[in-house]
Amino acid sequence: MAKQRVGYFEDRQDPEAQCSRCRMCELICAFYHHRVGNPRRARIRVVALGKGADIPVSCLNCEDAPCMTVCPTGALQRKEADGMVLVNEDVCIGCSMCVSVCPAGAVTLDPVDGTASKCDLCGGEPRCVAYCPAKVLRLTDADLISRKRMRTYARSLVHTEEGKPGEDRK
Amino acid sequence: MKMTKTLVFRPERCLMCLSCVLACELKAVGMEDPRDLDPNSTRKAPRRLSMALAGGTPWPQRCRHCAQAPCEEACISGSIVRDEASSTVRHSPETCVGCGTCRLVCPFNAIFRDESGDCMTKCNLCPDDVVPRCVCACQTGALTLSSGDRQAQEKKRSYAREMIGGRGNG
Amino acid sequence: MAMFQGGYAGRFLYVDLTNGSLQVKPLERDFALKYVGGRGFSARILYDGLRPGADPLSPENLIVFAAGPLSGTPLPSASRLVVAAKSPMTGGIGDASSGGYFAPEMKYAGFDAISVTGRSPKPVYLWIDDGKAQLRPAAHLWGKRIHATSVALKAEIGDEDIHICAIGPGGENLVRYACIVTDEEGVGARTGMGAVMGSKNLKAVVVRGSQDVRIADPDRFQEVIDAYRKTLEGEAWTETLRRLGTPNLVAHRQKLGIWGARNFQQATIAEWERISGEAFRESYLVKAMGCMGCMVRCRRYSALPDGPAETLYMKGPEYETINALGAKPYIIDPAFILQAHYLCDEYGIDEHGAASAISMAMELYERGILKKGDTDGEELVFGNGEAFLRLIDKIVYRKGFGDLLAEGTRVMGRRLHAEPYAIHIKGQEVDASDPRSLVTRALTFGVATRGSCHLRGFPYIDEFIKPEEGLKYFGTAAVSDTKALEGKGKLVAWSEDWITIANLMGLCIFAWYRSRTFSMLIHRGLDLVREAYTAATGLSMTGENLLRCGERAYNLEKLFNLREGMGRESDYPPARFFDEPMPDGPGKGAHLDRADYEVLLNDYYRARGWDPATGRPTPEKLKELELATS
Amino acid sequence: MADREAHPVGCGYGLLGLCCVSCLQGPCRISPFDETAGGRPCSQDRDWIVANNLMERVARESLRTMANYRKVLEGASGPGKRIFASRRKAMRLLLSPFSQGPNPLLEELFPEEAFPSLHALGFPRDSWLTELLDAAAGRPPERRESEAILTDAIRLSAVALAAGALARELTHPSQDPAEIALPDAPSPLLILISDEEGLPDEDREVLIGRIDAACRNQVKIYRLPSVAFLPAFGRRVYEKWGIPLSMARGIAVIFSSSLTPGLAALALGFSLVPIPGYPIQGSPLLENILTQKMRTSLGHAYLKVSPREDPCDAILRSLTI
Repeated sequence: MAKQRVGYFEDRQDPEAQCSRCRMCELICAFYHHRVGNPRRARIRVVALGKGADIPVSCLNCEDAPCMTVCPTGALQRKEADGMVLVNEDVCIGCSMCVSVCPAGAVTLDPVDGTASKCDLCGGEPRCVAYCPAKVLRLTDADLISRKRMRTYARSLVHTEEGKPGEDRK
Repeated sequence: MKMTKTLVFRPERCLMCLSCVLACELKAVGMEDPRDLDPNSTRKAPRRLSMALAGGTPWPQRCRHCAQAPCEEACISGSIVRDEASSTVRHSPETCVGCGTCRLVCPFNAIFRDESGDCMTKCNLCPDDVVPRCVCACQTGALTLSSGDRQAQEKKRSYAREMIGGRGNG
Repeated sequence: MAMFQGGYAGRFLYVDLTNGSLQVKPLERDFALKYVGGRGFSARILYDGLRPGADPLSPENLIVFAAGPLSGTPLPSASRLVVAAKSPMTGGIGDASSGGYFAPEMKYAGFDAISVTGRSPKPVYLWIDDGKAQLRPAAHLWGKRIHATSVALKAEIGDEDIHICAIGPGGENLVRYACIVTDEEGVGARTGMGAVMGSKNLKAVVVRGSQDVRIADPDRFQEVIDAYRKTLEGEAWTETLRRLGTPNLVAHRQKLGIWGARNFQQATIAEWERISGEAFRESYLVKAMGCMGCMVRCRRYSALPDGPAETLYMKGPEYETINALGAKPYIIDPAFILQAHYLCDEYGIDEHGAASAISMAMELYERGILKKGDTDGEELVFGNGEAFLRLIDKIVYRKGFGDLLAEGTRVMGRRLHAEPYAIHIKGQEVDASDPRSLVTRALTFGVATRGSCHLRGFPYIDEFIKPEEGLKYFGTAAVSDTKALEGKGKLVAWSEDWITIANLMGLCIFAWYRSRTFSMLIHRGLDLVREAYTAATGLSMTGENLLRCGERAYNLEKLFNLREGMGRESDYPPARFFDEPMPDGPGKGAHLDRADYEVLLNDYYRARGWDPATGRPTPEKLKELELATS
Repeated sequence: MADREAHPVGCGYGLLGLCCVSCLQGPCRISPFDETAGGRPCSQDRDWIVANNLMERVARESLRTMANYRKVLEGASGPGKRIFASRRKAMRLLLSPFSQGPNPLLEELFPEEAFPSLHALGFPRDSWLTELLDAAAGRPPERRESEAILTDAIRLSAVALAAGALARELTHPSQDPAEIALPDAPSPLLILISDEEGLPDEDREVLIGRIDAACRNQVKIYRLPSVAFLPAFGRRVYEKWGIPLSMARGIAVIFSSSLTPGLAALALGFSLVPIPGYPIQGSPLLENILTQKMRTSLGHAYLKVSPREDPCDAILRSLTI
């Protein structure tokens, strides 16, 4: 099966089907991995952009992951060909090269262990997906985002009957 | 290694003007202004920070103050110690015997032999200055003192803004 | 830190603004076991730190920000912050609680409670960064509204992930009912805590932390989280809460006919559909929001188009907003309610305080007691929205008539010799509903320690408790009959202790404690909380011990009020509820009977183990609660 | 960037003259510490880079002076301004690229006996443009010694000085340089020149006042409006005392934002105290030439003022040598 990641799927028409910044994903992620309550050690973080836009961001599981190529000690590896990039804690020396190069800022250094910490899909069934009360986080395959954006872009090119440009044109 | 200060580099702002390199060298020889240099002296300054071009983008070659620093483990005289409070790897020239094993194990080639002394030298993140000299010298804000965590958050924020098409809900 | 295996951060921060001293003191183990957290800590600190008769707006007053042992843990809806001080409204103990992210962040910064006293010569804000606290000048923030303050603070500190508890111009100008706003969303509104912060020249408390909140027994804690999630599926109350938020109570109020419209002169509202939860959801709701870790997400986030270009985004209207800004001044217009709500939150004043003062003035104007000259030329008739908005500005900047309105209904009643029209208990305006037709509700409002408050007890337990449950827990089946008096004292006393547990633990009363079936109440309210507390902190705790801790905190607050001279006479609802019958609705003609209320009060005091004459806890009760010290 | 005041930051390389932007592969910044650092496609050494920077700067500045000289010359050929045809022809020759042989005017302005140092350092042979083209011919890839580039720069600045003097002669014929009052016996001289009249600057006036006060008793102080007076001044010194300027231990303190006036004054025989200082510390060789070697061979030199040192002390120190 294709590479997987935790994706954010909102429906802007339904008030309940959007991220409500309850940060339960952060809490449960930190609890699952470190057995403590500390959202800063979570591997998924909710970004508040204001005006009701809150987006949870975590590892995108890139095809040729810059973090893997730049890691000097090879601590970031994929177990299977299309698995998630995982951190090998004992090899990682905490040099934060991956933090500098990650395009989405999804890799951070764990404040306590000092090693890289990123999403590892909780071994297959991510807790943030299970505990998200709004059910907006889903386990999807990594390149789905582009198809969705292609569809919205295509829709924006088509004029609807009343002559009003596609809703996404704005 | 909590919310502490480390050097954060933003390549898109760097002009490769190398003022940071010069500032670091001047600090090494204990000078404020380059014009005070004695022209006849052939003393070389230890090169603790240098700029390299990695595939066209500037990249500072310096000590990254790793959490589990290989140089700390390799040091036979115990003169390289990681200082948790300021999350920097400090090297004390007095006790250093100059064996050079740290230079061998450092993945970033950030430790050099100091010509004048018979010991090694590396970036100690200017312990006695509020702001390291290289950050002071960088005019464009490419090299700043902030925490890796905040750099990751900024990238998450720009990724989130890009993902919702910048509309931020109107 | 080693004293606690988990839950508690183990440190208190004591700030004296007069000399700028910041002291960190450890939290003793037996202090934590006795007072648990939140309102327990604040009651004890206030009782020990204040001398009786101190002026609430003087440097002597003490303001306490307290988080619970479960704040910061991944337990769902463990997000409530308690801010307490001697209240400028009631003169007794006052506390306000607000949700959001401040209490957990305080725990991540390593503090269970922060106590601030003294007054700073120049405006300052308290900046707590990961265990280190400092006072920073805030002159450039003084006078800014809430949103502008937090934008300026985030820019100054250079980090978006900080959490701010700030006051607006309302608090700075010492409006009695000024409130504290956390993260531009959660509002700690009642009892005028904002005025206390304003009197101390403390503009904001800003916190950021990255330390762990340890869990003593993680696996057991995981079971509690899953058990709590299971209780949420299929629970009618949480389903309506998620869909409509607290405004779903609008329909319930109209059905029971217990509105406090036109300053409690009218109990039903004809066009109530216009301001119902459904109406707000249809036209203004952007999305549902949730406090830290909340799986119910009752918070509303609304957008009010303010002219063609600009849209006002705000934390949506709660039921109390609609009741205060809609029913009391009888302005049944959702756009107005949102506009006034936005202003009140930006200025940092309590909606109920402002609405009661203005609607009382409207009633006095309609009865001719107030002339146009007194009201700066405003035509103060019920339903006049523009005048209401203008008066809000006047209240906040204390201009003209606004200066009197800013003092609250009790002071207005005295100055205008119109006490019967000032609807307040102990100086705090009556908020949720008109209790004339529901006896338990009246008693709950009356005896609440921070003045009239529907969140102190759980007034409508009698609407859904079954007779056999009543017999088992309260000794009499009559408890489930809303009209009967028997057993109600014990019911109110029990529900007060039971809700106090939420404020001790830092848990949210809506998401965790409310339910429509009594058995679920007990299951979630006692059993799961006991499990969570033991799993998180490693200290053993039983159900009875929980209730006793709640009772201890409640008794401590009662002792504080008694020390301030608020005895039995202050536990009575306003005269209007006794003398004037309900004008309309199902409860038409009903009014409180003084004799019945006496019986109820005595029953309540006896259930509490207090001396019926003065309401003072008996020495045996104090010994039982180990409060014998002072 | 927090405590910027603690470390005043100018570009270190620029201050030392080690930032070479003369070709498109650059800019290359050579570290003053390490010979080999600083990628250089042309693999020139530090001395060449400092000299080349000097040369380019002097060339650029002389363009302005010569353009001004040409404008004055064209203006002077109108009615009522009688100058002998031969003199005008010689003046015009100073600009033309095809002039052969030494220009008589230069001989007249800088007689051999009055200015031996100029002849030793590098007397301008014929015209400005030939000097410029010869200097330009020396650019890479032909390897040209940095010392040669320095003499080209001096020659160019001398021509510019000559043009400046002639232009002043045309525009202010009445001012007779003769009335510069010199003391009878040869004694040390201090010339204060600030050619920045256009840019008012209190700090400079304050500094001039301080230098004036400090050196009043040790030395005779002259305040000249511009460098153009120096050739006449040098000739006057030779007529009165019979010794050339470099032996007269004259010191010129020049406040100027361009390099040419100072370099020319140095060539004529004055010890030079430039404010602000010139970017030559980057190359030990050049600095050595302009300071020690010149001192020994010609008796006057470029006086280096270190950044935090007060110029008055530097001047007083050089007076006592």
